[in-house]
Amino acid sequence: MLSKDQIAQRIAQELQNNWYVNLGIGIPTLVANHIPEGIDVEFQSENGILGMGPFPFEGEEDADLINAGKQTITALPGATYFDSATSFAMIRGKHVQLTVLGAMEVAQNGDIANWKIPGRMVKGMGGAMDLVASAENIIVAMMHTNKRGESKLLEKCSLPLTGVNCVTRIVTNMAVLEVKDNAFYLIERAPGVSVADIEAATAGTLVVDGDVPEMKL
Amino acid sequence: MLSKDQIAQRIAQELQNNWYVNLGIGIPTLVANHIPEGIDVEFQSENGILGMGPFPFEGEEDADLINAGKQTITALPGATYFDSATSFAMIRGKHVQLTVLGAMEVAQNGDIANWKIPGRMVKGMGGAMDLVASAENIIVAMMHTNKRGESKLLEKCSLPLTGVNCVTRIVTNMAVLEVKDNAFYLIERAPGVSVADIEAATAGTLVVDGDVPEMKL
Amino acid sequence: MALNKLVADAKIALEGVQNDMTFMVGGFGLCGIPENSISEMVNRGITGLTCISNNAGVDDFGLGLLLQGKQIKKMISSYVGENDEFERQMLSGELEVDLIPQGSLAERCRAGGAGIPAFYTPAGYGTEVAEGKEVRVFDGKPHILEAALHADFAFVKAWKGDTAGNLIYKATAKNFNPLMAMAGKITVAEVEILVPAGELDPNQIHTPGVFVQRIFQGTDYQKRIERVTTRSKS
Amino acid sequence: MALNKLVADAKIALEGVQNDMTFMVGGFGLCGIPENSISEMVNRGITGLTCISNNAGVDDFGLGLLLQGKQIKKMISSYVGENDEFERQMLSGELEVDLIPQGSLAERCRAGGAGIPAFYTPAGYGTEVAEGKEVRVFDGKPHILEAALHADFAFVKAWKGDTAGNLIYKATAKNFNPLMAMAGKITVAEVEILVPAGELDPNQIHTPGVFVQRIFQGTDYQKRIERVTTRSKS
Repeated sequence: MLSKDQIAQRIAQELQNNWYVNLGIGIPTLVANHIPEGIDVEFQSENGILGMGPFPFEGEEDADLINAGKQTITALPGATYFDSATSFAMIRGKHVQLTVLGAMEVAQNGDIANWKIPGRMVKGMGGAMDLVASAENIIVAMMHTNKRGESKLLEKCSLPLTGVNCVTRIVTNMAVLEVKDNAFYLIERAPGVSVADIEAATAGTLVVDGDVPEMKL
Repeated sequence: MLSKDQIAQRIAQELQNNWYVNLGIGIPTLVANHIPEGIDVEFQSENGILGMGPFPFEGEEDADLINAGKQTITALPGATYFDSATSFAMIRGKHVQLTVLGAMEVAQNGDIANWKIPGRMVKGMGGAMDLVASAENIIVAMMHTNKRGESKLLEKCSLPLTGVNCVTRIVTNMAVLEVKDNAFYLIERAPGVSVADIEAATAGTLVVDGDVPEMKL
Repeated sequence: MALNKLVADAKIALEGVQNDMTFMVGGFGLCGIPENSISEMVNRGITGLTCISNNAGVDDFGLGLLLQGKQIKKMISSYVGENDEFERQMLSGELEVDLIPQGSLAERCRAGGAGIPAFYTPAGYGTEVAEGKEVRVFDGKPHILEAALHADFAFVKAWKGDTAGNLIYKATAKNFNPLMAMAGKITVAEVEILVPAGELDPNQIHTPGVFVQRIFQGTDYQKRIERVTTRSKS
Repeated sequence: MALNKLVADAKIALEGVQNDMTFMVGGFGLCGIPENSISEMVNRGITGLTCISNNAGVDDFGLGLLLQGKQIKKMISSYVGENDEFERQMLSGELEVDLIPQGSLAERCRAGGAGIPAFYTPAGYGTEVAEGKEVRVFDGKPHILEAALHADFAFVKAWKGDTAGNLIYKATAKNFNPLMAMAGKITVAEVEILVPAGELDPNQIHTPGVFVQRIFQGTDYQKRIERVTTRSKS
């Protein structure tokens, strides 16, 4: 099984040169620590920065400079700040090439749910609905199962949706999957995880086509 | 009869303190030369400046600093520059209190035509359609009659419209008129111009209510 | 001459606020929030408010202070996040909450200020957010119709401002502030640094003064950080 | 690291332009027009173009040069103004012209860049502009539905830019440039002053580099003035 940081590391392999990338809160944020050699990407945070850099050194935090997760950050050379309407113009207008975000549930038709558990928990959708409605590449970063051991890869989402037919790829602690033709296609296994393990942990339709390679990290 | 500059001078009397004002091309531009003592206004030009100042001194023209009439201008202290979408956000969003513009024809229901003579002349509407559709105060500055001596104050416009039911006040070389209840209400006469003169030069319904005072310039 | 928007302090800047009004409040989390105006709202004890703000601060700061005092009747936001009192009041039904996608919220504020009554966006299609809203397909993709937002007062915070109401924001403290500044019937701006009109470069203004009715120099900024994250120098 | 958008010159920046494409061209009159890109379009002799631009320059400069060479099939503009050749070609029917209100033109470009397929505006209601367009009443007032504009290439001119494509405009030379920069499939920016990424203050960028695909330093700017108006010092 992969650690959260390893999930991020695997997702970082998907980055392509000259992409602008939006990283959601949680595991996605860790992707920035694993940019492959020779790949230039620029990170957008939807609260209003392009060119987001690493956390500041201790004592150099600036209350006016945070990311969408409200963490203190820094800006890299060439960065820009902008208002929220311009930020979502970038997102809605498809100027950002990749969105990585977490999820509570993903369905085999690409639906995603990550903002609300009726009656129990409401975080709000923040920018997630805008992101999933417009992004052309969406990678979901999440654990394969929830805290009760139940699969998060479902035939149909049970929770209120964040977006429909939008997720194209999922990287979990167990596997890399492609979402297409109303099914989860198994692309890679985490080291030491068997196809049978993944089948057991996947509630939706899982398609296993030939030998499934192990991830390389 | 008023000169063009006197029309502008009369219109300037309508300015109220703390108004933002958009002045169209031609006679309206001259209004800026006649701001009454004790009245603070700020001029917006829709190509992207608030706080427009007078023409530059000779030799100090800046090709990057023009008004919507493409004339070189200056910026006053406190001025700002902005893009065209923001400029029309100000106009459409009713943040500009007064619009002064020219017209080829005005109808007694407040319709205005000033951008096209089919088959013969097409200047384009520029920002005029946005201005008249949203401004709450619109003063038309124009000659009472056209070059052929025909009235420009009509029952109905004959030319393609710029906007409908929008003009509230007209200042011509002959008179000040209010547009309401589907008629032109005569408010003031130009010095030396009689009510009969104005009646003769007005094709639409003219309402003359009691004594009509002469303008004070 | 530039029009003068200067008022002495938050107290004067908030003259006219009343119970049951709709307010827009700038900021993202605790970043770029109008601290002085919020304090003054708390002081005045006005209630029944509808607040349009991306978040509602944290339990004991920002709009969280107004939530604690039960001054807010309804929140229009995109994120509840880390505010437990917000979540509690919402789940218990004490507080009306209209949750909308962040990008739609930003654009709806801008639209309100720009005289655009409604626009289409793909965000939220197929979700609860789309309930009761018109759906229309453009270029093969379904979109929903979102309406402009307006407010009786908009409270924004800038870094620098001048007496003409021109504003410059700093870094990501900009966020919703410029959009809400456009959409308030009365927009109140508080700034850390106030200068006379003419001192700011007209090329660098983020919010032209035409959108601002009142400006004052704020005091005692706490500028709290929600999540201090750092790396070590070694 | 900031992404690199720098190309050597107009010739390389315009690689891929073809006959019958749709272009956006920034500027208002002759103010803030991409002179180098226009020259290169003339040089390449491409034809059948649809040009979205507020004006079409004057007879012998700006887009007027492309009109003279009959390279433009259709203009989408708000103002013909002082360009006699534009007016002549339009009246004779040689040139297709779609005249739209200036504010709608600006907002339609922005919408194209912002992923908003359509919005409502009161501008043009009851006029020729509204013909064939949906009318809807909001708050008692009729509005028309206007669609987003897109372009294969957007050509913009800025004062300063960096290698990451971040742009700063000067004075009223800003006008349509930032909006068109958002809406081009490929946006080509030419600048008077080019600096390495990192030299511009990130608070002062007007167009973030994400909207710009290619940037180059322009040469031989004429920056003609349409109407020199001055006052005397005495």
